[in-house]
Amino acid sequence: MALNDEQIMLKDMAAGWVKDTMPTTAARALYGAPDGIGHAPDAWAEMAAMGWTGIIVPEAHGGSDFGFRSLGLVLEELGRTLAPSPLLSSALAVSALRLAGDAAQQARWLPGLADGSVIGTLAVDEGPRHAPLATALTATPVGGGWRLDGIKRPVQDGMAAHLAIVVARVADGGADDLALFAVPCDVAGLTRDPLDQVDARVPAIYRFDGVEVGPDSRLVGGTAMVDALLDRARAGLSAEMLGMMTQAFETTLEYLKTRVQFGQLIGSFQALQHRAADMFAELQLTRSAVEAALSAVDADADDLPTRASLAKALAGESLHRISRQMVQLHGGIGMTHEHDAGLYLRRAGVAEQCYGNAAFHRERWGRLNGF
Amino acid sequence: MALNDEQIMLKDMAAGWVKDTMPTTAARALYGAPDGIGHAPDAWAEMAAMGWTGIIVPEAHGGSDFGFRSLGLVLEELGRTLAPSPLLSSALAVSALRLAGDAAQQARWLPGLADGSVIGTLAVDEGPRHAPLATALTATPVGGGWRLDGIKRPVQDGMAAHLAIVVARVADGGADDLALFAVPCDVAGLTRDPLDQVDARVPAIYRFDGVEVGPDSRLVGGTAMVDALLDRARAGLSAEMLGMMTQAFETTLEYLKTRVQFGQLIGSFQALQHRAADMFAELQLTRSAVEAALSAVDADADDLPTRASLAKALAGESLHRISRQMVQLHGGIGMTHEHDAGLYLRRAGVAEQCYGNAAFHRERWGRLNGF
Amino acid sequence: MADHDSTALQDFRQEVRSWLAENFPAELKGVDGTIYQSNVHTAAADPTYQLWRERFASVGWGVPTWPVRYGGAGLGTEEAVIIGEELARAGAFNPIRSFGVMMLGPTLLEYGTEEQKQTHLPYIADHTRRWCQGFSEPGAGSDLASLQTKCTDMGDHWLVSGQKIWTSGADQADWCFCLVRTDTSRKQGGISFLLIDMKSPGVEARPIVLISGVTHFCEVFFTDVKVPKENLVGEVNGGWTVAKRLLQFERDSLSGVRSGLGSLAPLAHQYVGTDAEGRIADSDLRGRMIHNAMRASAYAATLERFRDEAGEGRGPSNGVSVLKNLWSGIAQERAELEVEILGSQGLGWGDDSYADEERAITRHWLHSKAYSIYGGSYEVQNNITAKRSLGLPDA
Amino acid sequence: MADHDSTALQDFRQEVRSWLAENFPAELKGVDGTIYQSNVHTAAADPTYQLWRERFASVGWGVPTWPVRYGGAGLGTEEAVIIGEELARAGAFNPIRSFGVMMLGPTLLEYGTEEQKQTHLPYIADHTRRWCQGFSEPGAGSDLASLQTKCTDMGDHWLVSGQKIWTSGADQADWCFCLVRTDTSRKQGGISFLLIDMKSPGVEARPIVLISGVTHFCEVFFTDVKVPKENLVGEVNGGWTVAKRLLQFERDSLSGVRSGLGSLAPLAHQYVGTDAEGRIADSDLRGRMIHNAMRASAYAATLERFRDEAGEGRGPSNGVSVLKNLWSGIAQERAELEVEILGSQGLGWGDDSYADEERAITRHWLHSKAYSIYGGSYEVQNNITAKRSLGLPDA
Repeated sequence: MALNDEQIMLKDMAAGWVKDTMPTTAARALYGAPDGIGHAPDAWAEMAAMGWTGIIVPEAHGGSDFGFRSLGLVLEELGRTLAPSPLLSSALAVSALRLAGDAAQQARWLPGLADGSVIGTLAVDEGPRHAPLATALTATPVGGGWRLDGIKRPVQDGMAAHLAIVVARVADGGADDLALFAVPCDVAGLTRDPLDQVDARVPAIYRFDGVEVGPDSRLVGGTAMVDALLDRARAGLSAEMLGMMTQAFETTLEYLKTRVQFGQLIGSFQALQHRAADMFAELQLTRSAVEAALSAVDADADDLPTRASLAKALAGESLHRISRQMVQLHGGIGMTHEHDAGLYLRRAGVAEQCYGNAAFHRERWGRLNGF
Repeated sequence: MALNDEQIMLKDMAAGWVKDTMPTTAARALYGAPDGIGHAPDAWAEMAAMGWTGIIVPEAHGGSDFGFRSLGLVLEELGRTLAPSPLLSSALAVSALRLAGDAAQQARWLPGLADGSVIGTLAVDEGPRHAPLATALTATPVGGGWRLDGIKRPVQDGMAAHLAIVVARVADGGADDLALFAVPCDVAGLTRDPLDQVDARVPAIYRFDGVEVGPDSRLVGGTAMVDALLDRARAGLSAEMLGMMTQAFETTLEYLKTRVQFGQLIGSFQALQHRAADMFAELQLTRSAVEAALSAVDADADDLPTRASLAKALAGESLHRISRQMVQLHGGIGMTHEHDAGLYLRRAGVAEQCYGNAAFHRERWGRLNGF
Repeated sequence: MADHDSTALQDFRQEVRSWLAENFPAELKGVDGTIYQSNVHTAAADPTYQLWRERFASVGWGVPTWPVRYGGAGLGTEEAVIIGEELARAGAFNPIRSFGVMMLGPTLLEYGTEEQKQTHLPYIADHTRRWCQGFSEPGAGSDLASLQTKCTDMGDHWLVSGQKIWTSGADQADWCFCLVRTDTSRKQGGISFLLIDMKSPGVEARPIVLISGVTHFCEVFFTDVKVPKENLVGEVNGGWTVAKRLLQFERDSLSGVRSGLGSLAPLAHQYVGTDAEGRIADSDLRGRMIHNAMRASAYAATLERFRDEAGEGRGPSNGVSVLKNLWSGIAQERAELEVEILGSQGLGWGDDSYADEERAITRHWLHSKAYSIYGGSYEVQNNITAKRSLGLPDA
Repeated sequence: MADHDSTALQDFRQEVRSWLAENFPAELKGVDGTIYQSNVHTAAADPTYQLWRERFASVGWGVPTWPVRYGGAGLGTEEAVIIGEELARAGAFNPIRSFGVMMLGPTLLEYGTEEQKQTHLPYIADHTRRWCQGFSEPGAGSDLASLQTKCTDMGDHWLVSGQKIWTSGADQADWCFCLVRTDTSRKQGGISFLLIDMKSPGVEARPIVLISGVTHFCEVFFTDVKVPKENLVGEVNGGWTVAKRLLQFERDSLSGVRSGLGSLAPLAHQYVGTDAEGRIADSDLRGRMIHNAMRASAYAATLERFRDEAGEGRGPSNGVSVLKNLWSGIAQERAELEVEILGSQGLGWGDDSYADEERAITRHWLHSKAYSIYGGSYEVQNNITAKRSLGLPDA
């Protein structure tokens, strides 16, 4: 589980770049941006140039094949400053193609995903709550290909994406009639509209109105494949959340060491010391769970579902607690728009429920473990 | 909701008597007592002489008819010192006869219950978890009367009781085939054995093996009547628990004000101050819920089920928290058998699960309120 | 409640009921009165509200327990409760709720000179003069007593310079009641309580944008502001005593708010769905909703119990710190549950993809974080409870 | 784990495996070794255990990283881990776990004189001399440094008088390592670390009955006990430094215990039953069980991560305070859940109406309350974390 030399270098590089290029002011600038797409294309180009877009792409297709644990290191550093980027969404498209794409599909999409010229995303949910098994969007055989009808919302980074991996229902009936389609976002019949959200991201509504795609757009696998892909989404998002809560905690700790009230540094008050110690302990549990989930992806471990749900549930619980305490412990200043605490709170709210909230994953973990 | 003069007098009298006659040492003495029946008959006689056994008995039958809220005041004071007494169990038999007994049944039993010469109890559960609807003990018509077969466990104060109000199933099928029977504990075919429990009480296993009772033993009403009776049990037990947690809190608070560590009174440590303040707040919520439930019994209020479940759930949660913190805040000494903290912990464990634990009542409250 | 009225109170209730039937404008029925309280422009622009305010002020019921000579009605607490109950029954609202009514008025009644009472109370009673509270400063949040705003005795007037923050509604207020430092050599003992006209030269209020997007609070800058000598309340350097009393009134008013909130079950049925038995489908969420609702129910019972126990005519008690923390915890948890129920629909900000009701839930969620900060933080309230209610010792 | 072994380690693993196959008595397979640790009489009366102890001691594997000359095996941490893994694989146990091994031994290795090492370490290594820890006193619980047991320099010996409490296993111990006060004018700086033979005249150990009914701990009374001068470890008045190091070893050993606990789901299926979908029928309880089990799983991952991160040869770190508090919280909650699952069957005490397994759960529930008190209370651990790991300032 210890990091190898390449990973240590990657982490250091990411930490430095994020601090210099994507401080929280960068996220803040994207809030009011008219017609924003939820990330900064210039920054994306730099990330691609550093090879981050290719971290999980095989070398044959232009990537470095460093693995998901390495991707997690970068996502964690991005999370620290709430840096808005479609890096995870795009990586999930890579995962879909690696897991379920044939050679032709991989050759068509992976080089562009690796060099950042193509941004990918995963279009799975259709309503306010994460419920992949409730997919209603239909894929109907037509000619040699498929016709897609239905709605996806929210699609993460949906306004920035060029390629969507779409979860569709191919027939009526059981749970295993789900399938994945790789759909170019400029396909005829697909309209998309931005969702103005509390954080700096811009997810989208995708409306599929008789969208026709060729037979080569369908990936292999059914519900289990959707789950495998979603578990990567959960592990990856957990890594970003780990970075968020680590920074939120450190910023708060720093405030406790500098803010004076009643003639004392507030960090000298025992009630706050113990609260900080308890949060630090939660942070430790969460880090372990997140790192284990990322490693389970790379190891193709059987217990990935359990580990992914553990990571996302704990990340949700701990980020919830720490981001709320970040506001509380900053007091009045933490309630103002100009302070970062509110940005962490808002992004936390989104990340907590994305790809299944803590309750969803506690329930899932419980079922997987016979409770 | 304010107490009237009679109630204030009753409460003061109970407080004084309990302190003088039934301190925690009294409960402690009953632990090791061989062939104990879970209470002290001498003390019971004194309670009867003070009229406590008749508090909810109509005046016509020798009681004072002060009501359940008044009974709760006495139970609360008894709870403060963990005084083991069948006062609640016996009062539940009174409630059963008042709610569901005819004139003859009342005339037969109430005078004895009022003067304490008869101790009553409620025999409802049959297994480790509170589940009145799962009653399996059968009542079969035989001759003009009934034959009872089955097991009840744990029957609270079951070794001390002379009269058991027994919940039985009169036919197969639906939920509303439950019925109540008033059964003398010396009836042929009924054997009882004590259960050695962590607290000072001695509940019992009742084995009904072809017990034949007359037609006059059956009370009126079905499942709803069982529920009405149980809600009285819950409100009454909550009052005892309120007394326990109040005393546990006060004893702990006193310790915080006298114990020195690191050169300071430990009650000056802010982390402990805030913990105490949070417990005090919980205590306030619980007191309100318990008093409202007791008053709802007297008012025969439609929302008694909701109020009784609120009271028992909150009493369970708060007693749990406060009794555990009583041990924690006393440190090593709190872990010893000679200190009272362990007695509170052990009685708390029993009271928490009796007549439905907090989870049972949260679930019930949720159902009653459309969740 | 009504069952327990004495004959005199029954008569009074009937009188209020009749008066409301005649005087409360039907157009305002069911309207949330707080919109007029929070926005002076809305209030000024609405003639029906102004009519209602004037009528209500004319009988003194905005401040029913105040003496008639200061614009009140000279009534007892029981009558005041009846007015509140009858307002609710009629779907009406009290048009005269304000900082002035809740905090400054009671304080002036206790500590003000007769001249101060006559100068200010009637305009609080008819709600024609709005007040804001200048207590907090950037360097003194929960630690109020370390405030620095300088107040110098210039012989015929005071000269005030400094900065206040978290001044609710300062941009809409006519006057400000302020804590200022008149002696730098002592902490609490160097503070005075001053009334400042916001139109005085040198006063500037700048709104602060909060995480929920609203601008309820301001920074207020005082630059060499001249204040008449007679605007001092209490003794010079005696402001801390006055302020402590006023803060008790504040906690009193805060602790009672929002005790009655509707069930979240219908919202969950709509967004989460139900299982075969009709229960909210997400059992984990359901359990937490039930727990929160039970605590809210016990909180309502606690408010009632505290009121009953305190009886008539009491001043504020230390129990309000307990109530404030219970309430903020329950209300914040409820706001979190609302957002969780709505899922991604609970996280919208500014466009048409979210219903107004959804966006209101989002904003309220963010705003609710203030409940445990403003009006005495959770930590400060627990310090008060530990020391005053529980008698725990200082370090 | 085994996959990552180097060739040398693979060979060592094979060697251990073969040795165990030949030497571990089959009758002890699956036996809980802690019964011998906690009861000297059980251990003494069981010749098979004694055989196993002697064999294990002969290869020095009870203290594998200690030098061979003190009874150890002179091995590295990786080899020590392999021994533990192979013991588990064989259903065997380490017969030489003790206070001496975990705490006194490492401390003597660092602070003891050569003579002290030779006098004591070999008897710890073969588990023929039992040690107890005389630190806590009635007036000094978490505040260890305020201890009062008096130690006077009599020229040719020390004279010790005072009382210790919470001395685990003192009634079964041969020796005691003690903190005593050699200077009353300073607090931490007046404490010395002394080794006392429990058979010395004037030493008396009295068992304390706990709420769980067991008598694991004692009070120890020292009345004018003569102790040889050479039994002082470290400098006179330098005992606090030695003790702090020893307590780190204690926290280290405590933080790692009981990381792997079986699922409570089967117990709940048995006592609570299941719903139509096979889930534990009480959804409220189920949710809390899942939450606890998830935390236990993350805790196990955290133990592993800390071990990986610390790498080889490290001393104890401050992170153990975090682990101790996480573990005690998770384990106590688990014990509460066990009792809740059992309902009234989880509350038996002393008769035949409860199965032994049920009564064991009850006793463990009561005993588990000690987890957050002994070995440094929850509060003390959080103080350590706040100050040492987080760098928060003193008041």
